[in-house]
Amino acid sequence: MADSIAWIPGVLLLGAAVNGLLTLCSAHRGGPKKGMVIPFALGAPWIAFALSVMAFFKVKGGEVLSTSLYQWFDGTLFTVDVAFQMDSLSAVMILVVTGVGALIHTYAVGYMSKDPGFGRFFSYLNLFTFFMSILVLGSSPLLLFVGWEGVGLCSYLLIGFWWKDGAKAQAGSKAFIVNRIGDVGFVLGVLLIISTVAASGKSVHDFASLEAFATGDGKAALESPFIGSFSVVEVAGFLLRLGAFGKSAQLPLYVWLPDAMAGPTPVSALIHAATMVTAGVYMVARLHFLFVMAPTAMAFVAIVGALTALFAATIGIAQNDIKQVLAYSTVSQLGFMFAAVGVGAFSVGIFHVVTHAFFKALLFLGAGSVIHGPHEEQDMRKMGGLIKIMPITGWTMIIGSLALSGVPPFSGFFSKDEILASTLHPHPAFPGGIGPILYVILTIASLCTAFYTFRMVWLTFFGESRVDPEVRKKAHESPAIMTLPLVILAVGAAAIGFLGVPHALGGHNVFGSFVRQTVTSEVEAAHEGSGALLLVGIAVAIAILGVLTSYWFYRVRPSIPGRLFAGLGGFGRLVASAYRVDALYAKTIVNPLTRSAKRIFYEVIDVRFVDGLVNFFGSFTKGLAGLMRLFQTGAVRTYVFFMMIGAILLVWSVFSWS
Amino acid sequence: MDVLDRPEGFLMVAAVLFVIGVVGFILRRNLIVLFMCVELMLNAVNLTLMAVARYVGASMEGQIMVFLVMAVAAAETAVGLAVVIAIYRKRATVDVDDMTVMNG
Amino acid sequence: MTEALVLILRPLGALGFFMTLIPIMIWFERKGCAFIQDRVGPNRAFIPGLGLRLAGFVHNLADVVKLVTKEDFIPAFAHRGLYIAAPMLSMAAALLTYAVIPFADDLTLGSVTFALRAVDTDLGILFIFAFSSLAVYGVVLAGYASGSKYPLLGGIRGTAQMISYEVSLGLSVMGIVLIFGTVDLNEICRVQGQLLFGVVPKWGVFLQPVGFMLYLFAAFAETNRSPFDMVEGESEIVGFHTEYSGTKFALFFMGEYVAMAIQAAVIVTLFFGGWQIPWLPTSALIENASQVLVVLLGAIAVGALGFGVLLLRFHRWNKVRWQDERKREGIILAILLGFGPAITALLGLTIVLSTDLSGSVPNVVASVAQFLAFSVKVLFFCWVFIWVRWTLPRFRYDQVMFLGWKVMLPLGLLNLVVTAGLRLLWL
Amino acid sequence: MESLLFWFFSVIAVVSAVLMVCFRNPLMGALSLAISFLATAGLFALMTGPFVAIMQVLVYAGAIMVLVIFVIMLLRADEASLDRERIGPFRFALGALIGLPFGGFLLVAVGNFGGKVEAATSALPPDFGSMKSFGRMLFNQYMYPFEIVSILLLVAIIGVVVLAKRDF
Repeated sequence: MADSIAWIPGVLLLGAAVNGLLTLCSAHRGGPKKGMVIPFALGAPWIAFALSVMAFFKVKGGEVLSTSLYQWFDGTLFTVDVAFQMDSLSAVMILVVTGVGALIHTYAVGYMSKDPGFGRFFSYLNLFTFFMSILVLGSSPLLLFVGWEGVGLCSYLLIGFWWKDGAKAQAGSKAFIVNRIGDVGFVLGVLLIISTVAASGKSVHDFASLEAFATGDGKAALESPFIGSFSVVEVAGFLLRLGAFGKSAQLPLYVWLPDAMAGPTPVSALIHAATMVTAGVYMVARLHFLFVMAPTAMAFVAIVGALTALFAATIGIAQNDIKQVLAYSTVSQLGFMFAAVGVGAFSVGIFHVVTHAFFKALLFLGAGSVIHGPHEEQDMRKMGGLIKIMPITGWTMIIGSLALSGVPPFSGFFSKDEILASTLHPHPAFPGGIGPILYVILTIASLCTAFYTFRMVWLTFFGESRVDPEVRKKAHESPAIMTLPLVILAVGAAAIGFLGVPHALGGHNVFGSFVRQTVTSEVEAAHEGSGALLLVGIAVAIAILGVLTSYWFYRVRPSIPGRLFAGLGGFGRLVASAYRVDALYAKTIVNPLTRSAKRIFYEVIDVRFVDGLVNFFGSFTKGLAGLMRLFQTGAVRTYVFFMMIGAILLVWSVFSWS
Repeated sequence: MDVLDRPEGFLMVAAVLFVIGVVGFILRRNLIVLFMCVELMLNAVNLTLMAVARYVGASMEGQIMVFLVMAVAAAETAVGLAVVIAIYRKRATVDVDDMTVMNG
Repeated sequence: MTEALVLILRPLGALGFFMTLIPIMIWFERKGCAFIQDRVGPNRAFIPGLGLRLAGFVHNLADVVKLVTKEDFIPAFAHRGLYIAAPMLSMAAALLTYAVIPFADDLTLGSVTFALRAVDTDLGILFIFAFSSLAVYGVVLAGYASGSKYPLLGGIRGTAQMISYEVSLGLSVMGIVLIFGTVDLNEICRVQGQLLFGVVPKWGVFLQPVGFMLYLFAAFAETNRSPFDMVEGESEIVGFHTEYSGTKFALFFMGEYVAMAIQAAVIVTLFFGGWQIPWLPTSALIENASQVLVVLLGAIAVGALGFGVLLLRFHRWNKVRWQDERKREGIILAILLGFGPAITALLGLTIVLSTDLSGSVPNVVASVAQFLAFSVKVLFFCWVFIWVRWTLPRFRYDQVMFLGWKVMLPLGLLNLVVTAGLRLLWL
Repeated sequence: MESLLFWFFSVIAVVSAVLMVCFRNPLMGALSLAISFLATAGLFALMTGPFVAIMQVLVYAGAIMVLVIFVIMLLRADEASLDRERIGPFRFALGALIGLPFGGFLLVAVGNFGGKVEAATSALPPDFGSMKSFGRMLFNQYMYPFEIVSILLLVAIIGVVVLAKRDF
């Protein structure tokens, strides 16, 4: 029992509960003392990480850990236990969640040290980690959904952490609402699968049995046509993907993620870069056995992923806010992951999730450190030359940038290279020609990636300092508790890629084969050994081209960007304003919705019908009461009089009875 | 036949007392008198309980019941009189016809 | 026929006993007060012709004459009916209570057993409480019917006090009831004839010292005696019977003394063994009737002789002629109360020594002895009532209420709980 | 002999109850009621319930009615409402309207009672109604009602204290 993996979410929940209670109990004193919060705030994720590592070594030995706590509910056709399982896929994810999570917790202790909501922050953050572990370890789609919704809630709470600022509170709401749209799809997809399972009368309670069902008995049922020519599994796949798009910020539901940067930077690092947003990828990988049965849905996903990658990358070029650059970069990288899982290279997608978690968390934390140093400045145009002031932050961020750009031998190179390579070997059921198109789009996107990443580096850390002299005097390197996680993450970002050295470069892709213990499908197997030296060369060239171009633009000839921007005219402004997608949504969806809600639901249904009904009952009751109040004189003797009349009638009726 | 061998005598006395209580309750306006009418009715019921238990069931349960009713009546009187005093302090009257705050 | 006679005689006898106590207590009160205040006390009234003063006893007779012959005055603003009824109620409530107090153990004459108390019931204490609680009516109605503010205030105060102390009174007795396991007073007396640890008589006062103290205080308050005489309280408020005079006042006055006497009897019964002669239970008394009689008569003879000598000495006025009433009175009294009884007792003694007691005589002897023991005890407690009155100052009204509700009631509850706990342990 | 007592007590009980309703002075009413209660106690005693009879005297006459009288005197309520309370013919008719049929029904019901129920007089045990058997029954069979009643009394005490202390 003591080594049960249930302890991983257990300790996290304990941390969240203790911190939450401390905060609640000391609300009138402005929050608990930091000294009381920190042991639980840091203890919970680090202990969880240690437990995860211990569990990982068991999984590495080929074991699948599982534990069941209690029966959640029993719908005669469908039973759900609160049970956890850990196979290789979960193990990878939980290591990322707890490991990177623990580092970011540590960093946040320094980052949030002066914030009055310290206790509240860590109770949320621990709660988030708890739900994330539920999501990753949960043994059934419904438990996964619990975690899925839980992390959404925590994301909402943390984006709007400084809720006194209206814009930030609204950003939280936006994230929540956009996620709901996706979640509807997810719920419908899960229900569709459950109903199919239930209709077949088979007993399915976790992923393993669901997989057995999908590949065995239920294959025919799942592939039977459902809407038009689309089979059940196709429709379910579409719906589930919708959920993944919402959670993982893909076109067209990505709009919440840039706004989510309103939260504290550790939140952006943990939730909106490293863990939660990758939940969609994890979910697709987890349910891979369903998706491989739905090639149309997969192709759709791959295309959407690739387009998102390019789309967000172009926006990233024109952003001046350092966190916005990283946010769009995250959207773009998530697009890469979706392209990977879309073409059926699930392990590759997961590999990118892992490497991305490291370098993007590093970049976000570095950005936080940068923002923290020159005192809450996020605009890159007001930075420059910071490498002298904050060398640790600077050099670690450069390592992260190299990894993001895909420069060898840093981690991003290996994962991205594999994604590019796998697009050329898509799912066999795909329409022909899609593979090369995806490859081209993603190559352009990675060029853009390298460009905007180093644009950020040059603008922030090199060149003339554009920092306000007053602020500059106070600018300083962050304390050790913040830089230490940066260094650890930098080491990870630099080295983690060697777990997945492809065969083309003479490696063994240890990571890929580990994940394939779980993700076992023919489509996945097709990618084994894909990729050629030529493709590796192209990828390296593209990355270095992007870096050099940005060096040329922002170090050698700083006037070029301005002229180029002017030359592009309207298109430039369009890109700078993120293609005005928000305005478009506002015009096409949000405004019509609110207006129709007001016109139809408020003015007609609510005011006329609902209120009318309520008013009718009210006035009816009032009228009746007006009649009855004639008897309610308030004088006791009247009551007694009526009572006695009743008594006489009663006695009389008893007489006439007998 | 001796009146003490049958319950009817006691029951009739009880009935008469009860009716007197009811009529008094309807006739009088003084809150304290109403209160006493209620006590009278309780007493009549006690008499009935005693008589029926004694002559029909030949058991002492009626006496137990009367005992309990007495205890409850004592509690009721204490609370009721406290209420009367409170009302009097507030309104300077114990006339129930003046107490129609609860009218509809 | 005999039964009917007994039925009538028993209440009458008891009534006579308590009515007789009234003049004795009044005499006690006056002489005791004088003694405590270092005065002579009333000694002026005398019987015309004979010239007997009887050490102030005649004042009682004079009082009676005075009160009865006074004008029966009813104030114009008084409520007539209630005004007349109140003193009667007061007296009646006081007199009703005596009914269950046993004067001696059941007396067996031949084959018939008589209970030596007015009403032969086992309700005992409850009966006393039930009817002593009616005494409040007298106070309330007197205050109300007088139609005057001050008696009304006195009446309200008295009511509040009596209601308050009735609670403590009841509670303090519950311990005794728990220990003796009965409310029948005769039973309680019988149990008190046993010995505690073989030495001490099993009297209530030894088993329930706290209960006894509480009962004593509550009894003082219940009878409106000092230091709880709020009802009168001459120094601060006029009493409930301010408007009364003549016979009606006399009724109140007598009611108070009767209540006192009965409370003394109850105290004796509950806490001091009642009719029990210490270490001599009824059976022992009956077995050794002749010895008892000898001791009794001897004691009477010696006592009466001593009393006669004392009276003579007391009346031996120097340089006073024989014709002087005071000297003559001394001699007459000495003969009547001293030497006469002494000679009678000696005669009786010789008869007793020469014959054997048989039949029902030992039983009668035992009852008489017990009755005498009871009377002595009751008289002592009557004296205690008077003694306290002339020794202690009066409480203030709020102090009375404080003592009643916040000291005695909790103490009574505690006493009850502790007693119940000990009883549980011992059983 | 004893049936004479029955008539004695019954007449007193009924007459004083009537007086209670008729006296305009509530204090006189309270006194009449106390007398009625005492008479009822006598009826209880006739029904072999000496303990209950004594409790009736102790609780009703000795405590409840004293409390009522005490409150009447405290309020001087008789004077406050005396001059206004007049029982007019309408109210009297109302009382008769309720009282006569109700009383009639009840008396008829009691009269029918005799023909249907066999009175069980001979089977009374010797200790019927005595305090000992009463206590045995109360504390064995009727323990819970007894306890609940005691809690009720406690609640009443507290309630009264609160009511009396509150300043309205």
